[in-house]
Amino acid sequence: MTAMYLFLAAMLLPMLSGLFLLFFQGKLKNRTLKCILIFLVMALTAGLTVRLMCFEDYQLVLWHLTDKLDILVRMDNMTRLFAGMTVTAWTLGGVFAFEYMKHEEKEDRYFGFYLIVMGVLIGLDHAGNLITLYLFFELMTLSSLPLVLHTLTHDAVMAGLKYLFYSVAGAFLALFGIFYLYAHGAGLPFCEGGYLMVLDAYSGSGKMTLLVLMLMIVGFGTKAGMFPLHGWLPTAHPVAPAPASAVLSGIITKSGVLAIIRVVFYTVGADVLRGSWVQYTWMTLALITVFMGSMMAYKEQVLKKRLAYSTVSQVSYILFGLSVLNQDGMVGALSHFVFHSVVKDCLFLVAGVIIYKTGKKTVKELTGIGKEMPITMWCFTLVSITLVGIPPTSGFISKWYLAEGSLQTGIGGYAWFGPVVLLLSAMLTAGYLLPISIQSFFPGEGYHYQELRKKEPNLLMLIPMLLFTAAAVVFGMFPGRFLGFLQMTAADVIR
Amino acid sequence: MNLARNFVENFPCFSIVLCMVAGILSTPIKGNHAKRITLLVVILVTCMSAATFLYVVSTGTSFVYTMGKYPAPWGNEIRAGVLETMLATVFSLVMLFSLLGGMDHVFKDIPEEKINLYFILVDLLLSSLLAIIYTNDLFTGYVFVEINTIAACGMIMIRKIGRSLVAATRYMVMSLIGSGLFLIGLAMLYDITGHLLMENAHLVMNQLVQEGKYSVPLLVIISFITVGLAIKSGLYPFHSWMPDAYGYSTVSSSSILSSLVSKSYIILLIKIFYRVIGFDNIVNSKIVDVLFVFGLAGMVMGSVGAIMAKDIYRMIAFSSVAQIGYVYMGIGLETEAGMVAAIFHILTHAITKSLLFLAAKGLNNVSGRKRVFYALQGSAFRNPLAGVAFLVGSLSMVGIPMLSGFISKLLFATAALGAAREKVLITLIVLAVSTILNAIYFLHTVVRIYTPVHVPEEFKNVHVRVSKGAALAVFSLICMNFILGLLSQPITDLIQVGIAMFA
Amino acid sequence: MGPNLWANIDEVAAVILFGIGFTTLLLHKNMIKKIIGLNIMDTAVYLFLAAMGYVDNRLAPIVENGVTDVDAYINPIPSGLVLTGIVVSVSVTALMLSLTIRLYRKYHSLDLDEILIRMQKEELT
Amino acid sequence: MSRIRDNYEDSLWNRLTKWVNGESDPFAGKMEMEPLREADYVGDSVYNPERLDKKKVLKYLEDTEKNQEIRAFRVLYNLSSVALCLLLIAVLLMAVSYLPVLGDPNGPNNNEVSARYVEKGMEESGAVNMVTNMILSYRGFDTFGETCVLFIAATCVIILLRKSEEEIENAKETDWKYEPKPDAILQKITLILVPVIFLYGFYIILNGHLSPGGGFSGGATVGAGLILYVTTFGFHKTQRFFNEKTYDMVKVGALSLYSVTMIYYFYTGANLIENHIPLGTPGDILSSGMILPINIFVGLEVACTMYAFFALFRRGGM
Repeated sequence: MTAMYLFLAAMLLPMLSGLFLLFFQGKLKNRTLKCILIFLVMALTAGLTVRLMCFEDYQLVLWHLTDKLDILVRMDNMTRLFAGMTVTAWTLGGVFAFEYMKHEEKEDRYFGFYLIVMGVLIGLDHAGNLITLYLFFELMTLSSLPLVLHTLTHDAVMAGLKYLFYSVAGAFLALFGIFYLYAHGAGLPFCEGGYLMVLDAYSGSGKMTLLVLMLMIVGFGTKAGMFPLHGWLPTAHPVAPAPASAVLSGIITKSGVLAIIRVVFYTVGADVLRGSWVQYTWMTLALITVFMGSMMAYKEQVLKKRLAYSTVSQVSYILFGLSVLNQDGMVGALSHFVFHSVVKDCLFLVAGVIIYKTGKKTVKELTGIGKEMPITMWCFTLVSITLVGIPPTSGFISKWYLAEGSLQTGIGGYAWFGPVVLLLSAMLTAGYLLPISIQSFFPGEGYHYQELRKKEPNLLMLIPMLLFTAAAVVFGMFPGRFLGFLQMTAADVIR
Repeated sequence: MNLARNFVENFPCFSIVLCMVAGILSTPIKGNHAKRITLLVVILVTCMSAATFLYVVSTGTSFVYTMGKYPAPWGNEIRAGVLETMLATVFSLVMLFSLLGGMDHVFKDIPEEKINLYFILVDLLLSSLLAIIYTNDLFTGYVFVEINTIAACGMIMIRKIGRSLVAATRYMVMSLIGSGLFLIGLAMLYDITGHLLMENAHLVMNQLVQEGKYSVPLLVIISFITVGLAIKSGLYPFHSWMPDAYGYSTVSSSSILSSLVSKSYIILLIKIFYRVIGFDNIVNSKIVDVLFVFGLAGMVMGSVGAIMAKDIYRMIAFSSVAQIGYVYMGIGLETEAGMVAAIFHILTHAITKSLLFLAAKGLNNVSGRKRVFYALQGSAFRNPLAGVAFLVGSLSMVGIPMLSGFISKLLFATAALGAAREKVLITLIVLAVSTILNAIYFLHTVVRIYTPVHVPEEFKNVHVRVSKGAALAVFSLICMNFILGLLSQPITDLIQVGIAMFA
Repeated sequence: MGPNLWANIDEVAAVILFGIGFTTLLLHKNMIKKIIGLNIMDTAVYLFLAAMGYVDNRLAPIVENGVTDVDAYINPIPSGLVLTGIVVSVSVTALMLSLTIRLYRKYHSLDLDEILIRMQKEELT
Repeated sequence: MSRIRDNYEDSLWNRLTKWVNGESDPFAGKMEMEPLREADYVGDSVYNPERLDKKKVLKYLEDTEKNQEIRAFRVLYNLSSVALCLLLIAVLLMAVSYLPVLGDPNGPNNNEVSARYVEKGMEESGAVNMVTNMILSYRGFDTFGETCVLFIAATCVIILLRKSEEEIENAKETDWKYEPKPDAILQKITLILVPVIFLYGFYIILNGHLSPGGGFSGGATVGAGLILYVTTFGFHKTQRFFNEKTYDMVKVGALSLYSVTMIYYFYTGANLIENHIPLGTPGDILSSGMILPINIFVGLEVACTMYAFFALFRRGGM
């Protein structure tokens, strides 16, 4: 019971305070006080979430929607992982935004929706069955929309609409999968390893079920920017304010991943898919996305857009790790989820700092920027190395596990093809990230040192970046216990 | 039945006649008094229907009320079961809220000396709705369908701008065609059964079907009655009058028309299916498949029309075309689950559509009465209540959980999965497509009214004062929407009970 | 065709009239002709009902010198239905005619297509 | 050797690449959803997107006569209408040919229902005319509804056609037809005829339960008398004894009394309470309980409505 109240508090506190902020826009004149209050709300939420994570696994019915259908919350390792990551990244992004949003107007609206989305995401991470998941998924789409079209320029609105329609279309593809499974008794709560194999209703309509699963994967994959419906990512990220795009690609894209995990490993069970055409299609799509995303990022000149493309490719690493349907792949996927969130948050924050301080957007302009803001660019460099996956950084570990998992599948081509693509894409990653740091530190001739002046941002912006960087590195150095936790989780869901 | 009946059982009859009397008495008086009388009557009717509903639920059986001293098969009868009373309650509630919400505009749009006539129309419309819901006699059904049609036509054309006149004419023509088919079907039905009361006709009908007599006329009768009522309720190929009729009449009219009138014919059709012809016979005659096909077509084409629409009312009207398609699709699934879904969707649509119309009116009030989208830019900030109402309505129509639209979509989907094998896949696909189209046109409107970019200068500081009645109406419609979404289980159970009572 | 086509010759006439009236109402563009079609259709239905109610060599259902015997009189119900139908069609015809008058006053045409075109023109210019 | 195709923009490959790059927007431009751009502004007033298709529509509307498609469509339309008519008739004939034989004493509709009307009708509701029995007492609810149909149709006609007083006044100068020229022959004959017509109409109404006729037909006759009078003597003379106020009063009075009677009848009948309406001896003029008064009410209402239809159609007021 306490768990329920705590959960409700953790979910509703940010939502309500966000709504409060929206209703009283601009009423609170004292900006410092406001920022402190917002920070307190986020910190409190984070604390509550952590407290929730300390509970034993539980399952709570919030509301009986119909007889067979409940609004259900649940706590398990997956929830712990995602909720923990969410609140951390969200709080840090918020802190960063305190400084960044100074040069955007209507910051109250931004923070209001920021808090609302935080609450929704906590609900999403705790969702205990497909309907609850879907509910929070839609709410997340709708409430994160204002973050994208914050600036209300024409491009922003168009990008927002694009984001909205891709997400909604994907969600409805998934919704009818949900209805189908529900009619086959899958309105039931999640359970590790899924239960569709044991449902007698499943027998007979195997083909249909596979088709429906494919639809659900594609549908939820939309949020994760998987190939056929990835288009919204590179459009939406550049127009959003930097902290928003940081959490967009760091957390919100991952909610698609969470949804796919819940469907595949907690509802139908991996065995249903293993060896079916769905798995192959899924792997193929993931690999296509990985490669294509890196290529696009390599060609792209606008920094934030380049990062967005790289998100497309990196999130598909995770999807690929899931699609191989074995423990190592799972571990790789989950670890990559954490690492990529950390890294990509940090990268977008750096991009934000650069825009905030110098207003430079394209890569060419960044020559020598490392001289102006060394700490920032050092963070950038370190996390880039992590993302590329050079040992001993954390990216290396996750990619190692991914490759291993792909090798274990023993599916003819894929077993080898997967790692090759991953490797290629890693090189491309190096190709599109490292040059930035290099030319930013070694501008070469033509750079006028006399007009060089320090532009380091203040602590509000530095601390989040530093923390993210530290996390990225430290995870790489001492991954032991963390990996143990992940292996335990993977072992639960894949037998 | 020689035992003295409970006094509550008089309420259906009273509510019907009360509305008529109110309409008659509103002839010589001023508009304001007529308005008060009408509101009073609608409230009374709501209370009485609710009381009857509780009574029927408590007794658990339907009851028959002989209009006059002669029992069936000689005299007229009305019959009140769970379903009828529930529908009557919801309909009168929606009627009340539509009136409250649009009252200011009624007084704006209609010349002052004709306002009492408008309320006459409203009263008689309500009485005919109730009679259609309660009737147990086919010919009574026909007579009140006519009253319903004429009253609806009057409510469209009372605002004498060109479009509403043309719309009324087209509506009238379509409905007359429907009535003609319905009437000839009725005459033939009487010819082969010799009864006009539903039960007796049903008995004879079963006999005939068993003996296999009159199979050809039976088929023709079924198809004529069905097609007639389908035309009157605006099923897809016959929807052409809808956009103008809903889009250009005063807002109360459009919300009442779209949410109640077109549904009442569907309810009569369902009653005839169950209580006269027998659902098995209906299924055996393949007529429901026709309904199914046209329903699916309507679901898609209505949404496409709504996407193409450049003006918010036409968009909402086209979405009603789509929703009626949903209802017929549910009927066409030939399963009881489908029927439950259809009836639940009737309730959902009644509530949501009136909410949407009121909201749209509120929005274009603060946009210089312009109806096209570009004028509505950011209007939700100028009229927050209407904005919220439109948001809730749209989300419900799109099918976000915890709102009523989601439940009806869920019911439809589950019903489809229980249906005949060849219908499952196509239904799911069309449902998905139409839902996505719904999302497209509703959400882009929501985004538009909530993005205050390039707000035209003249609208910058328009702030409309929402009257208490309108606020109350909108608020309670929103609440009903949430109630249907959150407490759907008992309602669906009651619908099932009601359908069971039909047979 | 079934066995009773010639026996039911009145009803045959009725349904042919019905078809004509129906089509005129549905597809003719001229309002007045639409209304004529409507009346033909309704009249056809009355003919149908009246024919249906008739029974060979029985009297109209008005008791004459106290004879109340089933075999003496025809079935009174169809006559009642015809009466109701007539009233309904009178009302509807009046309504349609007044609508036509209104439309003519506004658009100076009876052709529904023409009216639609003029309506759009009027709105656009 | 690579050369860019001239219509590279809409080539399949370009579309594919655009999609892959996420640059293609499947929604933009396809439907009414683009937010306003600065370019869309003309001065400070809102740019009106309709202005664009306005010309198109107008052009389309202009050349409807010459428009080939419309021509073709109309031809097709006529053909299809004939085809539909024939199809409908064929279906109906099919049905009719299987219907029970006409005039057959033991056809399905000569069943216990009509039997009871015929046999018990007279002593149960006291009228000699069984049709009147049937429509006014057995199936009284239908007839009540039917009267309401007439009432609401009259309301709609009033909504559409009633003019305000000054409108009528204005119309007077322009239109001389409102007041007919005094014509001696016509007026004399009318003076003779109208009373007869009224008399006959009231006779039909009052004998509705004894002989063919009743409220509806009698009312129509009386209405015809009124119409004849007004066509001869014009509205001024008519308004001396029948103007809008009388119309309202008569109609409302008749209908409300009717509905009161019906409520009483329904209530007592359904609750099996003895309704103290004396039936009298069948065949008398004062017999058959409530049927006679109902006939009178209906007759008054119908007469008023008929006259109202005429007056509104002709002059937009009474």
